[in-house]
Amino acid sequence: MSELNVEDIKKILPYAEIYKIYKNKFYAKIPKENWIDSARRLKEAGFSLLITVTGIDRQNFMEVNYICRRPEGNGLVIVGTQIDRRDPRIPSLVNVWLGAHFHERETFDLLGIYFEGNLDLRRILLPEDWVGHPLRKDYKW
Amino acid sequence: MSRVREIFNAVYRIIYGSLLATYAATKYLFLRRPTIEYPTQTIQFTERYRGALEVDDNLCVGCGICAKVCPNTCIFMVPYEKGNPAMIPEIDLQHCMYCGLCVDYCPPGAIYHTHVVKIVGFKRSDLYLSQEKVTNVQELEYK
Amino acid sequence: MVNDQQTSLESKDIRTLTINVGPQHPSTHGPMDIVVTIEGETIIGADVKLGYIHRGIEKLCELRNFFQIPVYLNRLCYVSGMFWEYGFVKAVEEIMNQKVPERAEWLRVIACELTRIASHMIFFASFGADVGNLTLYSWGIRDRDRIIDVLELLSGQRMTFGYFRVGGVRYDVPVGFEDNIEKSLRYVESHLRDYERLTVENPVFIARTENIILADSSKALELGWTGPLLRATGLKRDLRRDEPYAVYDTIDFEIPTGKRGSVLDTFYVRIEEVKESIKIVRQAIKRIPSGPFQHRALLYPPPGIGYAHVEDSRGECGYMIVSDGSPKPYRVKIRSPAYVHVMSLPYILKGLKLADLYAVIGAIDPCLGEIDR
Amino acid sequence: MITELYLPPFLYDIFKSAVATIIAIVFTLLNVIIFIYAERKVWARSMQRMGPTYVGKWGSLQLIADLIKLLSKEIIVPSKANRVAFLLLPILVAIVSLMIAIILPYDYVVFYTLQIFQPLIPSVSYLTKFVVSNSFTAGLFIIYVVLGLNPVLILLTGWVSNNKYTVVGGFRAAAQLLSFEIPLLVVIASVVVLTNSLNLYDIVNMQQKVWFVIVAPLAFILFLITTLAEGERTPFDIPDAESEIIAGWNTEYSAAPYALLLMGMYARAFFSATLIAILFFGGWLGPTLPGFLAPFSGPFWLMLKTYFFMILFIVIRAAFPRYRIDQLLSLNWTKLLPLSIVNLILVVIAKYIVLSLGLIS
Repeated sequence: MSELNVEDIKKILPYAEIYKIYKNKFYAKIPKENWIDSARRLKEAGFSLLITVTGIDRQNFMEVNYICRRPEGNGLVIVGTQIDRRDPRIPSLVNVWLGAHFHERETFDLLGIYFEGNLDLRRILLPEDWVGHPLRKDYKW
Repeated sequence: MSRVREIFNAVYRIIYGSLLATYAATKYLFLRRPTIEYPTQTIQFTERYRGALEVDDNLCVGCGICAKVCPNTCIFMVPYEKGNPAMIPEIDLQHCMYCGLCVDYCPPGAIYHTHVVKIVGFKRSDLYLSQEKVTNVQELEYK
Repeated sequence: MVNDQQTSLESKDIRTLTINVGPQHPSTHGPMDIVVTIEGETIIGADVKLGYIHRGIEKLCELRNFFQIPVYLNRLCYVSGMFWEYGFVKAVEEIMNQKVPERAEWLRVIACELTRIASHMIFFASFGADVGNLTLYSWGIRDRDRIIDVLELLSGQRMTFGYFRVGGVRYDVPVGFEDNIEKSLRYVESHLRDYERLTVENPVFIARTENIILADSSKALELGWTGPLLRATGLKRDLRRDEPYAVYDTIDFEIPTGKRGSVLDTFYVRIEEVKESIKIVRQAIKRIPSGPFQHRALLYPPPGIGYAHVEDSRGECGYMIVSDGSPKPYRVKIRSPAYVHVMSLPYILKGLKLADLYAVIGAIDPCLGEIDR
Repeated sequence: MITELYLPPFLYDIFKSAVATIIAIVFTLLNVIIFIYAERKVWARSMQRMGPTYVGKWGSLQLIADLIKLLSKEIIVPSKANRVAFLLLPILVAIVSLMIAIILPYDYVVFYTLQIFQPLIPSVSYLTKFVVSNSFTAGLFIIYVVLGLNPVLILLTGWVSNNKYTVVGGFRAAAQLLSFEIPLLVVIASVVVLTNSLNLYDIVNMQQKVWFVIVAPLAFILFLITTLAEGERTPFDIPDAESEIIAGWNTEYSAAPYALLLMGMYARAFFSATLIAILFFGGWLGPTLPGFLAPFSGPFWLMLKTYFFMILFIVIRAAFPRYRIDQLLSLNWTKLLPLSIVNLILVVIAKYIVLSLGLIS
C-alpha cells in the first residue's frame, strides 16, 4: 500500500488541476466536459468505490463533486467541476456507478442540481411539494 | 456413504443447535437480573453527568460568554436587579440540549451542571429558569 | 399504513399487493417508508421514502461556529454518536493541519471502540426483534447499557456525548476508569457465547438468514457499500487498516470477513467485530501514554477543503468540509453509510420473500438519524 | 344430593354435561390466565427483565387488570370491514377453541381435586359421577376435527378485516394450518395404532407400564412440532408475526373481540400441552400422593406435566426466531410428512415389541 502522489492522479486525469489536501487525499478540478470521462478513467484505474456525490453553492457558480476511493489499497480523490448557477445541469454518473443514483437524488433535493440521465430524479429528504433548495446560499427560510 | 454421513451430521447439528439455544434461554431463568425497579430504586449518576444547569450568583460576573457560546441560544442575559447593571443568565430548559459548552467556557465557573434531571411543569413557561429558579435548581426537582 | 389509493381488494391487478412498510412499523428502526409490491409472498418491487426526521443538520452546521458543531453531530446517530463527532473534528483538524496529543488519540480510540460495541449490541437487539426473537433484544440492550455506563463515566452523557474537541478530547479519564472498563468488558464478553448459541448456531436462525444473499462483492462496490456489509461479502476492507487514522496502525487486531454476503454473514462479522473491539480497548488501556489530552487552538481554519473518514459501526462516516476562512464552515457534507445501504434496498430486494425484507433491514442496521440528517 | 333429585334420565344427562362443560370452560379460562402470566414472567426472566410487578403480589393480578381494560374499551370496527362477520368471527374462534376443553379431562381434574375435602364434606364424592369427558369414545377424532375448523375461521378473520396485513396474515395462517394438519393426523393415527382406541382415558390407561414417549419418541417430537405450528407458537408464529405484518390476521381487532381471539390462541396452546401430557407422558399416571392428598394425585400429575410443557413452549419462544412461510411449508411437506409416515411404520414395529414384552395389553 504505497502512498499516492499528485503524479499518479495526473496520469489518470491529465486535464485536471490537482491539489493534495491531506495524506492520500486529493482534490482534482476538471473541466465540465470531462465529467463522465474522468469518472470512467478513475473507475478503470481502481477507484471503483463511490463515496458520495455532492455539490457546493459558491454563489456565483455551482460546484459539483464526486468522491471516490480505491477499495484495494488507499487513496481518495475529490473531483470537482464548475457549472452555471442559473442552469445547473450536469450529466449523471449512474452509468458509471450504480450507487450514484441516490447521491444524485439527494444533491438534486438539497441543491437543485439536475443530473441529466438520472431517470429517477425525485426529492428524497424533503417532501415532494417543497419549494426551493435549502442548501443554496440564497435560500430564505 | 458420504451422503448418509452428511445427512447424519445435518440432523446432529439441528438437534444439538436446538438444545444449545434452549439451554441458553433457560440458563438466564436462574441468574440474577441486572435491572432495578425504577421508582423505588434509582441509579447513581456519575460525577460528570450533565443534568440541569445551575448558576452560582456569587461567582457570576455577568460576562455573557455562556449566552454567546450556547449553540441553541437558550441562555439569555438579564439585569440582576432593577436598576443594577450587573447581568445574570436565565436558561430556557426547553431548548437546552445539555451539551455543556457554557460550563466549559465560563471563566469563573459560575454555571455548572447539577444531577437534577426531573424538572417538570404544567406549562411551557415552567421550564424557563428565571433568575430566581436558576440559582437553586435542586429545589425544583420533582420528587 | 395502508395505502388508501389502492387497497388490497380493490386493486386492479389482483395478483399484486402494495404494502407500505412504515413510516410507523416495528421493524424499520425509525420513521422510514418502504413501499413494497408483493406477489403472493415474493417481492417484485420496492421504493424507499425517507426524510421523516430530516432536521437539516448540514444547513445548521453552516450557521454555527466550528466549536459548537460537534455537540450537534452526535445527534446524527444516537447509537454511535462518538464516530460522528470524531469525523467532523478530524476533518477540521485536517484543514487546520492541527496536531493532536498522543494521549488524546488513544482516548479517541477507546471512546470509538466502546461505541462500536454499544452500536453492535443495538444491532443484535434490533435484528433479534426483526426475525422474531425478542430475547436477543433484551440481551442486547442489557449489554449495551454496561458500555454506555462506561461512556457516561468518560463523557458525562449516555448517548449524546459531546466528547470530542478539535485538537483533543474534552475530558481526561476519570478515577478508576480502567477497572470500570475491564468490568464492563468482562460482562459483555461473558454473554457473547450465548449470543452465538441463540443465533449463528441456532438451526432456525440459520435457516432463516443463511440463504438471503444481500450482494456479492462487485455489486456491493458498485452500490458504494462500506463497513460490515461490505466485509460480509468477503472483501477485507476496513478504514482502520487501509487508511489508518488515530493510532490504529500500531494496534493489533483482525478484520473479520464473511463468505457470501448473506445476512448470516453480516451477523457473524459483527459478533467477531465486537470481540476485536474488546481486544482493541484492552490494548489501548495498557498502552495509553501520559501527557496532555487536549491541544487548544483558535478555531479559524484557513480556506480550504477537507475530507475526513471514520470507520463507523455501519461503514464509512465521511465529512467533507469547505471552509472560507471564517469561524463558520461554508459547507458541510455528511456522508452517511446507512443512507447508501438503505437506498440500495430496491436493488437487492427483488425476488426475496416478504419475511426476508425484515431480515434485510435488520442486517443493514439503518439509523434514521444519520440517514435523514 | 343431586342424584336424589330424581330427574328423568335425559334431563339428568343434559344437566350433567352442562355442569361439566361450564366447569371445563372456567378451568380453561383460569389456565389461560395462568399461561399468559407464566409466559410474561418466564419470558421476562429469560430476557433478564422483570415482567409485570405492580398489580398484585409479583404482578399476579396484571392479567385481570388487562382483561378489564380490554373488555371496557370501545370496539372499533374498520369502516371497510364487514361489520357482522368482523364481530361474529372472534366469538366463533373462541367457541371452537373452547369446544376442545370439554373433551380433555379438565372436569376430571376439577372434580377429583375437590375430593380432598371429602373428610369434611362427604357429599363431594358424588361429583365424581359428573365427569363426562370419559364418555367420548372418539375424543381424539373430535379434537382433530375441531382443530381443523380453525384455519377457515382465521382466513375469514383476515379477509373480512379488509386490511392488507390481515389478508397476508390470513393466507399465511391458512397455508400453515391446513398443511400441518396432515402430519398431525398421521401422528395421532400412530398413537391410535398403539392403543386401538380414540378415547383419551383408554389411551392414558394403556400407559400404565410404559409411557408412549419411550415407545414412540419420534411421534412425540413430530407432535410437539406440529402442535406448535397449529397453535401458532414461536418459531411458527408466522401468521401473526408482530415485527413483519404488525399482528397478522388480528391487526384490526381491539377491545373485547381481541380478548376473545387472544384467549382462543392461548387456549389452543394450553390444550396442546395437555394433549402432549396425555398422549405421550401418561396423563394423570404417577405415584400416589401421601395422606389426605391421595385423591388429588391424578390431577396433580396431569397438571404438573401440562405446566411443564407450557413452560417448554415459553422457553422455546424465548430461544428461537421465527421461520419463514415458504421454509415452513417445505419443512412440512418434505420433512415432517415423510417422517410421520416413517413414524407410523416404526410404531407398528414398536407395538409388536412392546406387546411381546407385555408392556401394553
